[in-house]
Amino acid sequence: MTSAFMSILKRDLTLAFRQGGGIGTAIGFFLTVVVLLPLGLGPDQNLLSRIAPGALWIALLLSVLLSADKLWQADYDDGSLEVMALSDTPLEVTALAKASVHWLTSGLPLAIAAPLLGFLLNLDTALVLPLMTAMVTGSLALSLLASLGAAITVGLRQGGLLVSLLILPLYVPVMIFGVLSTSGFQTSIDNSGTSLLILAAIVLVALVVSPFASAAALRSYLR
Amino acid sequence: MIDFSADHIGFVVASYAITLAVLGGLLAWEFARARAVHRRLDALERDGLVRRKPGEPAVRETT
Amino acid sequence: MSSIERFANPTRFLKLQAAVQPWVWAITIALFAIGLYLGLVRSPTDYQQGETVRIMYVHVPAAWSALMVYSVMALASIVAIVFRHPLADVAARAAAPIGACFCFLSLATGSLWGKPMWGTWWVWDARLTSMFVLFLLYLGYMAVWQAIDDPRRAARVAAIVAIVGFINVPIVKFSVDWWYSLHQPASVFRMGGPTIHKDLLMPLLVMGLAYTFLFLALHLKSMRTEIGARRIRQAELAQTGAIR
Amino acid sequence: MEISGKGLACERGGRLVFTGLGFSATGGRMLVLRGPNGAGKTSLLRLIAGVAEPAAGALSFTGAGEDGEIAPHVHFVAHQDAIKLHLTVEENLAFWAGFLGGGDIGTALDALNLRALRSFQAQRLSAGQKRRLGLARLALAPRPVWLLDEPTVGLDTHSQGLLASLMTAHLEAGNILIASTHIDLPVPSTDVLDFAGVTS
Repeated sequence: MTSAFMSILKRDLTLAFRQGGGIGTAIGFFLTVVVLLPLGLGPDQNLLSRIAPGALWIALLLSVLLSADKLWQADYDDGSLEVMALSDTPLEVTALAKASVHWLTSGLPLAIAAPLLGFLLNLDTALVLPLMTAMVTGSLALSLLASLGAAITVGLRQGGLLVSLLILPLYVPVMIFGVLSTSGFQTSIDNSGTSLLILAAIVLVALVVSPFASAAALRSYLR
Repeated sequence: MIDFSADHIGFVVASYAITLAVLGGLLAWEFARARAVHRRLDALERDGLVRRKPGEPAVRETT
Repeated sequence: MSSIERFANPTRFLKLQAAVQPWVWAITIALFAIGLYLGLVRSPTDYQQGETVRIMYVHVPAAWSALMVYSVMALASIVAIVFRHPLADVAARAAAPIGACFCFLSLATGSLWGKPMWGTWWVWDARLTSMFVLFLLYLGYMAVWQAIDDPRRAARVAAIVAIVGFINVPIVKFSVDWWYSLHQPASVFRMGGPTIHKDLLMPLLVMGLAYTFLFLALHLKSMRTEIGARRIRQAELAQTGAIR
Repeated sequence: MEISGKGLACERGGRLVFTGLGFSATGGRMLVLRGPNGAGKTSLLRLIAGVAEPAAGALSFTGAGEDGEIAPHVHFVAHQDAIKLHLTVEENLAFWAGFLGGGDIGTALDALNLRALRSFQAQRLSAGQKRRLGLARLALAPRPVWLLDEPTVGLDTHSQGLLASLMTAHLEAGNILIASTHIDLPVPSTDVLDFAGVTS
């Protein structure tokens, strides 16, 4: 079982580095959002610093969603998915492996890069570390849910609209607790700690729901 | 009794109106869809492709 | 019994539906008549909100049935996947547009009620926000049916979407409540007030029942239509299937 | 060891492909599926592999102690070769060896005469060479049931010979082989299931 998991990881990581597709689009899109926001909202420093955590989270969320769109497409088109579904490794393990690859190639790098780019939005330096911890945790759920969305829309022509409609409601809790665990202590009662714990709980729920739901969706496309 | 001269009455009327409009639209749509399907089913039955007597397999083999 | 035959003649359901349908319509109409009479004619105005409290009689039942219908869809989807019963996904698909209308109505009447109360059309209040997310779930569910041609495959994918969405609804409700209470510590006027006055409660319950029966009536009817539509599709396929 | 089906019907993309189809494939004998395009040869292979569900009828897999679930005992080579164009031949085989649990890459390379190409990226290969890389997966993890969908497409005569010897070795070990093909492969003891006779 683990050898199958590891072989997917090894294969997809080599592919990601060789083609460089995944990481490039994610970071590129992230930069676009971070640069355009001040241009749209104006250079007012304290406005920017107030919205910085939320804006960085939105940028992370959209970039992860964007880069996950084609997660299953390649395997579905070239027939690998069908062979993987037939092997004695359950499709759920394959789904978890693919989600972890997506996390390693775009979720995690962004979660580390985002706080460092925070200065563009005049992010309060005290927030850099809490933001990074929250993002590293939250990005796991983002990748899991994004890979679920990609699995549900793998065979479809215009899957783009559908992915956002399906995944947006799932991202709402991650977004709320992600931002709160970053700047929670700026509200009346300091609850950034509790929010981080709840965020971690949401990640665990996603860890359970996403592989099973993705495998079920993929099977219905193969059938 | 509802007093039509009270302030903000427009909002009350608006919400009941929109409820009537949406539910009415939904009803109309469901009835229209039902009529279209049943008309098509009748046409198919005339061509002998569909049999609606209970117990019969509804789709006749067309070898 | 292969899935083709079992699917082709769900006669038991159609017979039951034909028998029950007129009664359900009758009950629905009666309930609406009583509810509206109680709500608009008999019940007093609210000392604070005045006439606008009457919006509650269309807002709360719509919100409540939107949630109820989504649970029906999720339950039917679970039955469809676990027991592979073909009528289950017909039920889930037939319920979606009805639930979506109730959800839209609860949002529309909610903001119409909010305008006189809070002065703005849309307030990111905890309940309105969760209802908005529920509306997205409805749209997502219906979009899956549009996007996939083969009904059996669409049924399976839509069932998964409904179940995952159903798991998500309480999480969203919890997170939005938490989020809203943090940013708005002083509890703003709660819709419908802490304890609903006795006279206001009766029309609310009757309207709630009326909405439920309306759903039942519409749901049975649209399930019949859905079965008919699938039978048409099979007949047309059987025709084209013959041409190699 | 035997795979058999009775009264099988298959619906694909909403279309009734075939009904009332029966077959039996026993260890040691190759079952060849013949018939016009769209007759359902691929659909039948997908049914047997367990990828697709039969609309009617039943499949049974008996013998060698693995009753019931067929899928984990199957090598299914479809039209697509299931290879990644940006990986080299060796890396592709290494992935499948890791994923399917074992198998020596060297033997797989030699079985389909791919050793010379092993460090080339798959995108550099010709269609026939890609087909051989797809088929090389058969020589990796041992599986008692082989389902091949037109394996000889794009293969030159020499490669067809290599495939035939691979198949013969598989059959001599008492395994099951079902393949849809239009070319007569030099494989002893074959039965034929002709789809032309199957009414849909």
